[in-house]
Amino acid sequence: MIDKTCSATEAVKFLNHDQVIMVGGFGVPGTPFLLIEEIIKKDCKALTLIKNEANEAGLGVSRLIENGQVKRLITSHLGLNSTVIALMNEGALEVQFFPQGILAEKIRAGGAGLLAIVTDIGIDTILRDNKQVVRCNGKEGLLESALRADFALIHAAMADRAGNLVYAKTARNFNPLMATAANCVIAEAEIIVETGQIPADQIHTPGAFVDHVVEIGDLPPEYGVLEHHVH
Amino acid sequence: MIDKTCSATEAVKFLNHDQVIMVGGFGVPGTPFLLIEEIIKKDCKALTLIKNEANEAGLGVSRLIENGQVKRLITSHLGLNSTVIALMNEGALEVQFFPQGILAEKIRAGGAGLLAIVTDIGIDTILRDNKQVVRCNGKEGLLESALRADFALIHAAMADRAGNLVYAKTARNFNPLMATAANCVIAEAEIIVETGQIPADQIHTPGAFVDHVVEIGDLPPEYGVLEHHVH
Amino acid sequence: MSLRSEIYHQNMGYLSIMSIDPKIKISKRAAQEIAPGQIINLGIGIPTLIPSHLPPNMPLSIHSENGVIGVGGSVDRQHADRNLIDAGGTYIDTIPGASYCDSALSFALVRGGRLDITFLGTLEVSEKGDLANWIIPGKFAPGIGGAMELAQKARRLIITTTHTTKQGKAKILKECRLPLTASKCVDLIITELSVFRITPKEMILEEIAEESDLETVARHTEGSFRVSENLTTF
Amino acid sequence: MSLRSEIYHQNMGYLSIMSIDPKIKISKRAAQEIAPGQIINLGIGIPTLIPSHLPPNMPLSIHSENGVIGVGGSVDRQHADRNLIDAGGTYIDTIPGASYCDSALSFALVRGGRLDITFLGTLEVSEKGDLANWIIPGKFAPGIGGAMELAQKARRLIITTTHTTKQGKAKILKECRLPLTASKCVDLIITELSVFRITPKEMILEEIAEESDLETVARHTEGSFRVSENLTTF
Repeated sequence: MIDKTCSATEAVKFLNHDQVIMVGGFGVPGTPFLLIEEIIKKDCKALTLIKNEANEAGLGVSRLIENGQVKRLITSHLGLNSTVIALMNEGALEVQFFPQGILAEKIRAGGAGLLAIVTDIGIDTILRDNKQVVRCNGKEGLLESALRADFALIHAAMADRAGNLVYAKTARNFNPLMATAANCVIAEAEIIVETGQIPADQIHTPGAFVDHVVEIGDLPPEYGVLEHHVH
Repeated sequence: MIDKTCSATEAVKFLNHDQVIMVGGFGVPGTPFLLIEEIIKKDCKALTLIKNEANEAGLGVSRLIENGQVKRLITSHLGLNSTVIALMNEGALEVQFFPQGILAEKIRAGGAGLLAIVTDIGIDTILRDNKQVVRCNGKEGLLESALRADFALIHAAMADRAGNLVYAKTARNFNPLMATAANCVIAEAEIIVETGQIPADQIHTPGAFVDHVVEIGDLPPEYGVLEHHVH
Repeated sequence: MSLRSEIYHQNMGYLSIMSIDPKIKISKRAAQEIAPGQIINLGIGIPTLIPSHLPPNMPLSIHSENGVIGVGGSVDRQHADRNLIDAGGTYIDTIPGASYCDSALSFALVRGGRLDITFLGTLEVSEKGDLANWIIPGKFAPGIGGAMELAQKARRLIITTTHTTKQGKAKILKECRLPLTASKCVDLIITELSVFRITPKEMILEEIAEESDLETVARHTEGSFRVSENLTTF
Repeated sequence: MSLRSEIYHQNMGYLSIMSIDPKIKISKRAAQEIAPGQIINLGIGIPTLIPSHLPPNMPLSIHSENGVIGVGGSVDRQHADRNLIDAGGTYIDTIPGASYCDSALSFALVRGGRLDITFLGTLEVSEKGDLANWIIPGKFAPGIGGAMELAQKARRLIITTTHTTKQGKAKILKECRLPLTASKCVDLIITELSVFRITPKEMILEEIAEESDLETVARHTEGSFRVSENLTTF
């Protein structure tokens, strides 16, 4: 039987300077904090990061950015992270914004081996500037090229040893998309079960897309409820 | 609570001549035989049909085609249906072929509100003829426009009253894609449970995409194992 | 000035204040736009107050773009689930029949035409229905998020906003000055003073707050509008 | 003619027949190309025989494009599940760890570069690695199915085919005459006579069947090839 489990350190062994890294998560849910911490330890520099947002100051990918490891951020919204916005405004971080669902589609297109998608989202806005316009059945659309990465860092609620993944609630978000779109896909999981124990119809990401599975063990506190978001 | 259950007859009430209809299924698994039978009863004509294949002679959508109700078929492969191939060769049926995964992506793109996808599949083949070529990051791709339908006919293993759907094994295939890509989405289900009974993480198609749910009742024989495919 | 005297609240941006909170007034009126069984998305701010004005047990699916269809409401610390937030980061619960999906399917619902109404706040809105609410160049540029897709592709886009900025400047303009979120996308503008309907031809004042009057509305609205022959109060 | 005399089997298309079935010979050799843990896709015909030659318990994922990753094998009537077939319509079972997916994700696996090997039969293949196996204009046009994607995007494409047509005509050509499935996509051609490797520069005869000889291979191969300095038999 295939066994893809390994330590976080082994999993990121070939991760290096100047690479492109996709990181799952939308806020805390689905953010692979353990794997991010491993990249901070490795201190790889000049990374291009693809993530929906930059978490919040002092947390998750924000720590990578604050640590000066990120050259470029491809994202959707930074509204909850004034630290990263400040770095962007200072010119210390290059940021490229996409509409959230278009960012998702670009990543998905990368995973699906497509060259691009064509969308009319933003067609009447400044997003049109410098973008290739494609006519399709008489309508104008913007060409949005596919995004792929060297590494995808994924957080799953459960994995089996073959890399089949299940996500929990809103921790799904970008994870299943990114899990298809990188040359090396690393999934951290809260629980690892024997292969065959997850009912096949309930698997969200087939193990065929996943290269390494890392068990998180006892959940560190950053995975918990953010007190300042409780109303 | 929302209750989308109704009879097959009610569900197809507004289905009419000249409409575009997507039908789920890959072979027998996932083919909505009950809903297809309802369209045969209605005898709507000049339909455009979108389906992976045409089932086999005398079965499923092949019956619709044999009954002269279909003007145009958008499909991937007809290898198991010489009856439909003969109708195509006679000119009685217009057929448009796409690579199977590209057909899936075109439908998905329709569901996702995209105008098109760009792919290099078939770029060096006769598929290139008469297609719009788009340059994307120095590579050439074919523009494949999104497909949508007036109706999508879906087969699910289980549904709840709110239209949440679960598929079984290889009966999933095109169903979840088509369930996003039509103005009216009708799902037949082998079992209908009360809303809330399907664990939310196990739902394949959210009810928000589904307009009507039809209970199949006792499964007619065409849903069963095809004896001539048993080796 | 009318008898219903207008008080400008510094740092509030609300006009024509009666005893009722303008946010309540706006969100209460907005709630009336929702039909049973619809799928809606609520932006941050005033839109989040809308569900509290709906009849109990009204069937409704609240979509949050981080991948949940069937939001219940916000929950307290005791009920907060670390895996269950809305797109604003608030801990929520769900209604029976709720489902989760990835970010691609979540926005497929929006762009594919399954979202009945988006309720959003705004910085500016034009008489043509153009919306500008995502960027103030050089000042405020946190990114796009879901705003463009929610604005451009919902079947109806309803803007719930204070009638003016905190500085008392008109938000309902002839033309947006800020970069657009989407053009010709707004169907209805609900403020504490008025309800405007936008058609392909014109902006129409359909309702006026009972605490306000036509003169007040006109003074604080830069965009041209026609007063409906069926003008009512709310 | 060599001592290993060549017998042309009418209606078989197999050459150089010994006691062993050529289909077995081809599929047995093809099985050696699979490394543990790989993800493979098997076309109809000879490719379906490949798994029977693999060591038992070799970890492997067989992908079938109708949405299953982890095919076991075909099953008898008693074990046939109405919801579980492969892309050819055969009732199958699955291995532990198998998963199901929709047709979009199934082909994302193929086009996204996760499929290690596709094994396909063919009508024609050229010395440059062009493949033609989906259409004979005016005669055979059942559609494309998954062939183009499987041929164009698998990490390796291995053609398992009889060396000639049933009529004894070469299938390994200088240029394909039929419309292509994909260009420059073939990595290896395994027939009952030979194993050819195709590089960007040339086609190389790497192995020759122990039942055959160079002259026989050359006579039935239209495409140009270089004989490897390390030519072996199989």
